[in-house]
Amino acid sequence: MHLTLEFGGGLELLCDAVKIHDVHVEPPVGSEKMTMRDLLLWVQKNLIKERPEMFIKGDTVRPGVLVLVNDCDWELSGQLDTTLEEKDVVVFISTLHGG
Amino acid sequence: MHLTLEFGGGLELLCDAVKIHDVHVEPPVGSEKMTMRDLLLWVQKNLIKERPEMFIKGDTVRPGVLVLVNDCDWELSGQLDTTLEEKDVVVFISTLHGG
Amino acid sequence: VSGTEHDLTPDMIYRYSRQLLLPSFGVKGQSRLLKSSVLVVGAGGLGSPALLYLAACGVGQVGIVDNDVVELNNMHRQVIHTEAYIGRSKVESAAAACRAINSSLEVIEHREALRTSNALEILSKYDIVVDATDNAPSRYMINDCCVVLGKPLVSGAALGLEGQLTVYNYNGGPCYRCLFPTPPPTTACQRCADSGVLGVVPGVIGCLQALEGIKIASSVGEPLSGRMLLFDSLSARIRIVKIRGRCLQCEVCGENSSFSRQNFKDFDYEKFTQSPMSTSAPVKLNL
Amino acid sequence: VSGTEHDLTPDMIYRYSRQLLLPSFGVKGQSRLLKSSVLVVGAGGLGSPALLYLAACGVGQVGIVDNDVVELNNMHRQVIHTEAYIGRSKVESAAAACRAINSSLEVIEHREALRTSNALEILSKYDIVVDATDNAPSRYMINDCCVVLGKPLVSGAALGLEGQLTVYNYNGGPCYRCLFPTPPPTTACQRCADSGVLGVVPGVIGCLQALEGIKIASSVGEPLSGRMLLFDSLSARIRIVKIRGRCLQCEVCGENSSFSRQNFKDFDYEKFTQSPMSTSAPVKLNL
Ligand SMILES: [Zn+2]
Ligand SMILES: [Zn+2]
Repeated sequence: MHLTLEFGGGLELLCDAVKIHDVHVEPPVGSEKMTMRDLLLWVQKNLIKERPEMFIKGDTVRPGVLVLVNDCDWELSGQLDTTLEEKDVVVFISTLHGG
Repeated sequence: MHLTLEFGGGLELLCDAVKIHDVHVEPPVGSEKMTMRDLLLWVQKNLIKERPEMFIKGDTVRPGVLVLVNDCDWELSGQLDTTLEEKDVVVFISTLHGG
Repeated sequence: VSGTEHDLTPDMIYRYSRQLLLPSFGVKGQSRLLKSSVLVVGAGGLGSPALLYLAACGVGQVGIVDNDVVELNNMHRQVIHTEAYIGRSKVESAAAACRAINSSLEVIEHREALRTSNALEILSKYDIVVDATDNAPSRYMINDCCVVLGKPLVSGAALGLEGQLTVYNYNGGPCYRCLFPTPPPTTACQRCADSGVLGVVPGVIGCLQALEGIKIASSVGEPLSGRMLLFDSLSARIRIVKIRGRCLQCEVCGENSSFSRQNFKDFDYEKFTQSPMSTSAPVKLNL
Repeated sequence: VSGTEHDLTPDMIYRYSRQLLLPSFGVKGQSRLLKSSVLVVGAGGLGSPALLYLAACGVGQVGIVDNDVVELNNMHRQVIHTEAYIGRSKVESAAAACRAINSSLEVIEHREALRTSNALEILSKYDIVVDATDNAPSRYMINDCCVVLGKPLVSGAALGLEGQLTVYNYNGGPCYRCLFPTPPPTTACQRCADSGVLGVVPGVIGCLQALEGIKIASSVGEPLSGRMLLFDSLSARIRIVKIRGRCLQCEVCGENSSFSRQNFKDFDYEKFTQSPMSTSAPVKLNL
């Protein structure tokens, strides 16, 4: 499955300062679909190069990170249970406080 | 065929000041596909309520109007010959000069 | 434009004529704007353009809260201040600039830090609040105060080369805590003083904050509630995304929340976010 | 930040410290910015924020061309001017404001209308041109002059509740005439004076023009060339669309074009667009 993953608000610094990643990801063995839960594990393993605690806390993203699937808050699509489809765009963005 | 048509830069004033139109359009009788040439005729007949010369000149849009098919200049997709597909978004926008 | 009822003086008609000409804004929008009051918290990078445009467009009253003084290292982005004001109060400087561009505007100066002890009293005097602060505890505090008082909150942020914008607590929409119930780790709460910011990035976001304030005050257009604008200046990409609605379980705005004025006054926002409201010493550059 | 070679004085290091801290901008970006010169044509609604942010961020030289005087009905959007300057030259007013926020900046005042007779000489002194004018003939003239001189052009426009932005003639990208070879009918060339404009709309576009100028001057990021930003303020929608590349048949920048300095000087832009460069008498409001 081909996905576009984008990191922003400083999260790109955890993956070699690269904001946009075009990736191929396969559903876990024995599963037909790929969920956001699976994707988080994949990202943690394959893209996050440093300070993983700035991305993950427990089994989900750390507080202050917004997750968007096709420009839509993942809270609206089922959060960790969101099923991903071919060519989906997933954005991970850290909320900013500066001004 | 379902299309979303958007008018901006003042062109919305030609269609009752409505910017976004969700429309159903069928290819011309005897044709299998719908082109931008067909759509322009349809828009002129069905949406433009006043001053058609502000929208059309000859068989194409008047000078100063940009046409975008799925956020891409129609010059890049074949202009009048661009073939439309289900759920395409077509934007007609007049260039602005103010400041 | 025909002769309808309105309160505009001939001077106002001349000053705001380019806005009165707009069919979808017009006399109605301008009259509503002139009757409204907006508080801008922070006269820094975001507050500078927000205040300039709110003052210029004809909002009735503009309030400014800030406790800082103007410094030379602010001036690459805080364009409301001039060098002549270095060392003086940002509120004094910003208020003078607002009055210089619009003498018919009422400017209210709050030369103090916004705290739980004074926030309820200050915010209650305004229709709309603009969050132009630079730290996480202030953002939670302003949000909670807006929820307690029922005020719409135009929230902008900028850091590095990116900016974010949304409207909270508007017309049944979400509040800041609906999106961020748990504060981020302190290491994720960087300030412009620590991490830097390209000056024009808060410029863009601050202008957009003024726009959202104007839309709410004049009841014209669709405010950015339930949506968030994400701005990446380097790639010139702007996304407007759909965010969650009001959270029924929100501790502050949720259905069963009992968060009261007294709870607000007693809440320790610095402890909650484990980070300070006041600016710490800036990073030393060793060039 | 370690001790690398640079020309920054201690004062500059302090003033621009928040930009020097940015890894992707830093000393290199700031040094390039300080060595660059930008001309802003028009000190009005777009020029006001563009000039403020270009002056603040540390461009080396900023030039301003305009022939107008400050009027009260400009002030709802032209936030660089104060009431004290009503009746005086916009260039004088804007230059004073730029110097007040950054005394280390060189500001060059061109208190005259830009015409085919002086445009080549004026534009040739700058690295980058910002089109902040308000009429079609000026836009064609500035474009053609930039093509003849090989200067990148940051073009913004605002009217009513909408704005547009792109970069022309940059790095092999299209020019204004590639997109608009034939001028629009005069009835489609409305000005803010005729149709009105919400003050903060040119504010947003002008800030974005400053940003594009900064990106080109500092060689940081991807300028908005071959793309156009379309801003609809009421619905808070922003589209960034892909536009055509350089047109091989373009009369001015095309492969076989013979458009020379002399052709430029002899070209009648008011006749070509059938509309005047100078502002006509404003619409009377009858309230
Ligand atoms: Zn809430
Ligand atoms: Zn060209």
